[in-house]
Amino acid sequence: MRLEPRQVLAADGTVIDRREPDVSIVAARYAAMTEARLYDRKASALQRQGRLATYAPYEGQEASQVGAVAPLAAEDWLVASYRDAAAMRFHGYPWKNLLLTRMGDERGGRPPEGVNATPPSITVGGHMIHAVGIAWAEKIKGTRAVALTMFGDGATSEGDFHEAMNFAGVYRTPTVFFCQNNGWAISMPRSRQTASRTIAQKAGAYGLPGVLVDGNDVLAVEEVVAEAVERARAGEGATLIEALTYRVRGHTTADDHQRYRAREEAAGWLGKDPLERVRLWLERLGAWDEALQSEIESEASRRIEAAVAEAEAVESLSAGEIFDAMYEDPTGPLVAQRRLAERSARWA
Amino acid sequence: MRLEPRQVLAADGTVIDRREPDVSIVAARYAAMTEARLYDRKASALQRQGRLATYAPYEGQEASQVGAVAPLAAEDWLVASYRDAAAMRFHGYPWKNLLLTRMGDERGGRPPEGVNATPPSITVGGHMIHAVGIAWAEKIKGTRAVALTMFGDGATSEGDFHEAMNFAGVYRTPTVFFCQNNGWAISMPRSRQTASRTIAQKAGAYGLPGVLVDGNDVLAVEEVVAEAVERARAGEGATLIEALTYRVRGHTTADDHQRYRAREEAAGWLGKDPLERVRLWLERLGAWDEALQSEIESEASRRIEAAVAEAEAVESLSAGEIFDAMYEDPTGPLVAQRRLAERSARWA
Amino acid sequence: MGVMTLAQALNSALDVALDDPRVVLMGEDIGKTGGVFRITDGLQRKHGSQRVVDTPVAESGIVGAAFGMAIAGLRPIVEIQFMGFSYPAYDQVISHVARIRSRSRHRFTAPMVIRLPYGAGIGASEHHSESTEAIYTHVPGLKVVVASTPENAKGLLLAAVEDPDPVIFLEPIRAYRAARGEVPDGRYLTPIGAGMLEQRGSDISLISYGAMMRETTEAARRLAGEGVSVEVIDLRSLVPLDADMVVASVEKTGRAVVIHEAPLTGGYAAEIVALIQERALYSLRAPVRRVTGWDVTVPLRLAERHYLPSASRIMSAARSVLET
Amino acid sequence: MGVMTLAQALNSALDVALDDPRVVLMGEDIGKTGGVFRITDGLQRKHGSQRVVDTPVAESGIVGAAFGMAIAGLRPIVEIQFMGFSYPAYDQVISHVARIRSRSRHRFTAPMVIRLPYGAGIGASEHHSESTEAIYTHVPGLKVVVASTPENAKGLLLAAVEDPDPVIFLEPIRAYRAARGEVPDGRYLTPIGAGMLEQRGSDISLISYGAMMRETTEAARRLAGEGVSVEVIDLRSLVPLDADMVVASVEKTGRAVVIHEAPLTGGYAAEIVALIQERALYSLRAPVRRVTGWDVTVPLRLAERHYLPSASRIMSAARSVLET
Ligand SMILES: Cc1ncc(C[n+]2csc(CCOP(=O)(O)OP(=O)(O)O)c2C)c(N)n1
Ligand SMILES: Cc1ncc(C[n+]2csc(CCOP(=O)(O)OP(=O)(O)O)c2C)c(N)n1
Ligand SMILES: [Mg+2]
Ligand SMILES: [Mg+2]
Repeated sequence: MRLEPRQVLAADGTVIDRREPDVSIVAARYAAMTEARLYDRKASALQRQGRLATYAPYEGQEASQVGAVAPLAAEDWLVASYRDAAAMRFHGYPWKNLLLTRMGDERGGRPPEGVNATPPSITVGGHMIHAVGIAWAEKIKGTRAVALTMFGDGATSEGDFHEAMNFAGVYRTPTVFFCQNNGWAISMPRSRQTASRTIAQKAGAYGLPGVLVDGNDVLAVEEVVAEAVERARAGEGATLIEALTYRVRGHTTADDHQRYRAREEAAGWLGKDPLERVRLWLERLGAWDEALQSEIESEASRRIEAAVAEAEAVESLSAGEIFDAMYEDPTGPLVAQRRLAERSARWA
Repeated sequence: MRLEPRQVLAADGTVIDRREPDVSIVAARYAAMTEARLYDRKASALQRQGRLATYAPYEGQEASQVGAVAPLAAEDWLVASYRDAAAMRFHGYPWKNLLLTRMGDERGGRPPEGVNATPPSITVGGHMIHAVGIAWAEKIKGTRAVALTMFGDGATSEGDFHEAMNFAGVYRTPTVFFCQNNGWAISMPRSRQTASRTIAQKAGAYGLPGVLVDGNDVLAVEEVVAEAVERARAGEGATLIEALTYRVRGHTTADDHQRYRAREEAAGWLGKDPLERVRLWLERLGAWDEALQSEIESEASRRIEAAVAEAEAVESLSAGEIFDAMYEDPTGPLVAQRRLAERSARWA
Repeated sequence: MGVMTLAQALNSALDVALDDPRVVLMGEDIGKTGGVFRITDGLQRKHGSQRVVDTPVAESGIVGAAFGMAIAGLRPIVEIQFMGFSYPAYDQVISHVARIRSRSRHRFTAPMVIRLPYGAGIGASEHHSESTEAIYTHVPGLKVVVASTPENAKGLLLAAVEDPDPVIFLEPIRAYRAARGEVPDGRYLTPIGAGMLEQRGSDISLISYGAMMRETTEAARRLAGEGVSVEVIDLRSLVPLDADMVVASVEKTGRAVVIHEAPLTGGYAAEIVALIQERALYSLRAPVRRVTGWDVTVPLRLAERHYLPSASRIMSAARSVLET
Repeated sequence: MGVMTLAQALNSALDVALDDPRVVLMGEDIGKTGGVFRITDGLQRKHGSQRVVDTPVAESGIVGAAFGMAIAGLRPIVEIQFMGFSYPAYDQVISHVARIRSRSRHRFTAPMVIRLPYGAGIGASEHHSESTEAIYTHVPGLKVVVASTPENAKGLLLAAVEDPDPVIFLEPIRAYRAARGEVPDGRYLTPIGAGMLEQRGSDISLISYGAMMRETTEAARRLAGEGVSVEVIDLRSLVPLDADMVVASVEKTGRAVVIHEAPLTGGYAAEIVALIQERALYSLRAPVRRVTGWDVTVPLRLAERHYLPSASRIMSAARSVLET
């Protein structure tokens, strides 16, 4: 296995060892990453104001998230986690839904019809095998759809990661395992999570290819994912991708990361900012200036603010409605309990 | 990783590429394997007579079982499975106890004080992490004891295998993971259990060394285990050993293996019999003849028959006694239930 | 129509279910061997190894993958070899299978069946005799049914496959071959949520399910011989429960015994007793008694008989209820 | 002696427990951060990273490794971050931790503690509000205790560590900082198996545990204002249960409400009701009522208030019991 992560754009915005990328694509990714960052900041701010419950910021991981879903077609599936709001958004899962979930409204978990993305997984590890089952079903149904699942470095320690990878290997399901190795699982550094040198090399245990990529390089991420998606569509099975990136903020808005890591560590990673290198490259080509930046930002902000307004306009579930989605047809006890709950709500 | 399994004695009893082994050791291993085989046959026969419940025969795996425990000291731990009766016996767990468990008496699970072996694991997968915890405890206590755990090829698919290996890697626990790859997990051939070429290579996912060994070659098995035990004792951490062997009989006495595998397959493996090659070598050295064989067998049979007699002389647990080992001090409801159970037993 | 064992009835149900191209069977050794209990015998040969899938030894993976399939529109039926091996998959069941509908407000659902052979009495090894239905009946979002006869085994299994929600399907191991009876051909559904009034009576209600129906009806038969008029209920569906049937019965008889083989403390019988107490307290002429397994690990073969409720234990509980 | 929060009391208990060189703490993020709820704050610094061990994200591994340590003579105390993340370890708990004593007829034992922060009411994400004690109380071989005050939190935890058998230790998340009270210094034990008669009364018994004690005592206070004489029991230990205390109370009052936040069906309240019904039926002047969470997935923050039993729901149940 290659131990050097795949790169297209170096941190200083220069292209490494290949033909220049397509400007319009790069510009689109830049716009998406900008929107992602603005959302992340907005959500963090909303949380501080008490308008969201907790929030898991992904700052620093925008390239991984945008790059991971860029190669997916609409019929492909995304099975992602609590920190993957940007990836989900760019696979069609609305900001509004993501906000609703974070506000504490289960209707966030219901994306529009046609969006093939499951609600963000809150448990660590359990969702990867779902992407195996989904991909397997698509194979059985004879579609060309694949499933991509996103998870962290910590998630690879769960037994379910192992079973998911093993099933994908045995049944050659069209699954892409996309690990964002952001260096930390809450307070646990990657080096203490597992004694293997890389996460990518774990693929070898399942007869699957493992790929290491610079997770802060959106073009490189997109490239390796596109290759994995192609492999999957061609019936050649699954791939494990390890995107090396960094969690710039705390684990969630409730976490104080200064308790367990040195400030300097983050500083090093800030120099590898996923947006900056793209901006530099675009600027060098004359495809970026301050005016464009403002335009991108105001467009993005408009969308984000609209989503916030929409989400906040939703009336929270009534006492009766919490009984509505347990079964297709509520059972007898649920009907009775619902009546009681509505009565207490009226009294309260 | 080496893809050629380590060998000392070839199937024809010739020594491969190294100095000749010590005759007295080889003779001892031959005697142990002979006793193991006789026990296996005896237990299978007892089962057919209805004197045991079910039994999981290990014929063909005697070298793996005898070789795996030969390097262990008395204070080392063995954490093995339902098919590892021979390994357990040669680590001090009496045949009598193994028989009792198979007869359906929980007192089989209580080996004599000083025998550091846990009762055979019936669930697949869950016990490997126990060997990690035990080894870790010994490390914390500052002893030099190691823990060896035995499991099958099928067991490596369980999530608990992964978590056990990962913990062993992270904490460098003095654990030896000994996988008897006998080609089958009930009706599932090894090739469908996982898409990895070998089980041994799975060690790479945890930063641990993986070793492939001819599991029908008792001297080779003993050698690789001795190395792994030394590594563990020296504080260098765990090793995964894959012993290539073959389950000659059905999964258990209740299994009809002709439903899922061709007779010819077994035939090929019979030519690699773990006892025969040792016998040939000993014979060539003049250290074996028919008389010796009879002597070994009658000694072994005597021990086995004595164990059978002892086990069958045990009176089965009374109605009251089933309440005796739930807690150190039985709780109130257990005391009351015990009284009821004793009363019903008197009536029945 | 034909006489079948319970095992054969299940095989027939699965065969019928596989007519639906969305149905996929998954489990350890369910292919060529037809499963530990031969419930899937011949189905892989008939329907192919894409539809009847042998899996690695990984229960969480099996249930999790089946769950993914269900989300993507298939109707998986999972076999776990023994209920005692379902625990590695418990997280998948409680955290995902039972919740995807509420988590996604109906957008994604998990119409799948998890088949669990359960119960003691065959002298099996440790973990092979479990009856831990209580860890499933307590989970909102699941349905839990228990077969007891060849006929309801087939009908309930086909109903479970058609159900839009996940169903935990318990199969009484010791009835697999012991229970024989007429089983209709083809497709028919035994409704989930409806109990079965096995026998009408007016003195006492015996309430049970699954494998314990045999001892329960045996006790009823013997009590009848003593002149007692016994009502017998086979719950069949634990969630949702046919509470009205239970309550109506106890309102009539005023006395009841609830029977299961799971341990007493926190077993499902407690829920039945609580229900009776809540809705029919004033009809009760004596405390409802629970006859259950003890609060111990199910003993191995030689002491197993001390564990399982026997017809005579049920009878003596019934007598004491009748005498108070 | 000093005033502490429940969280601080637990921290103090762990600190004391670590005096025993056999005690090892294990869990995710329990080291430098001191755990999600800071229960282990400062302990790694004080006792070293060999005794207070940060683990990978792998609950089955944590419990399984701790179990191995216990077999080999240590006394591990495991922290699972939230009860909702304990399910991946359920197999280890039910198949091994709870059974090694019976499997080996006392030769090997698992004297270990599994700490589970539990309960709703803090507006957390999905899976962070679970109250699934019923899946543990049904397992023979385990003890299950629930802290409710700083004082009993420390005393019960120290008793759990000394217990020769495995203890599931439930910590009420919403009381971590809300509950404050005097806590003795050093080592003291609150006996496992003994309930706490919080308040004597003669008209009705309110029976609960853990986080719901707050709403329960609040309801009792308000009912007292209406002239009702309320007896309040904090069970503290679910297994083994102080059945005599419960029965004696209901024999006196003739009326009872059992309260917990877990869903109704198959919740532990059913066991309490069944017990009362069995041993005190003739004292009952009205059906015992259960006030519990509903049979739904605990709602997220915005609708959570519709789920948790409130003091007024308890009161109205109590009133209806008093009126019948
Ligand atoms: C089964 C389970 N165990 C523990 C947790 C608590 N938890 C939430 S996130 C997290 C760390 C995950 O780290 P990683 O997989 O690297 O993802 P990241 O947060 O870095 O994106 C933990 C332990 C959980 N949500 N689920
Ligand atoms: C958790 C669990 N799942 C399933 C089983 C049923 N089972 C018993 S042995 C076995 C196959 C194990 O194969 P392998 O690990 O290769 O060991 P072998 O039997 O070949 O020695 C299975 C599936 C079990 N005992 N435990
Ligand atoms: Mg991470
Ligand atoms: Mg095998």
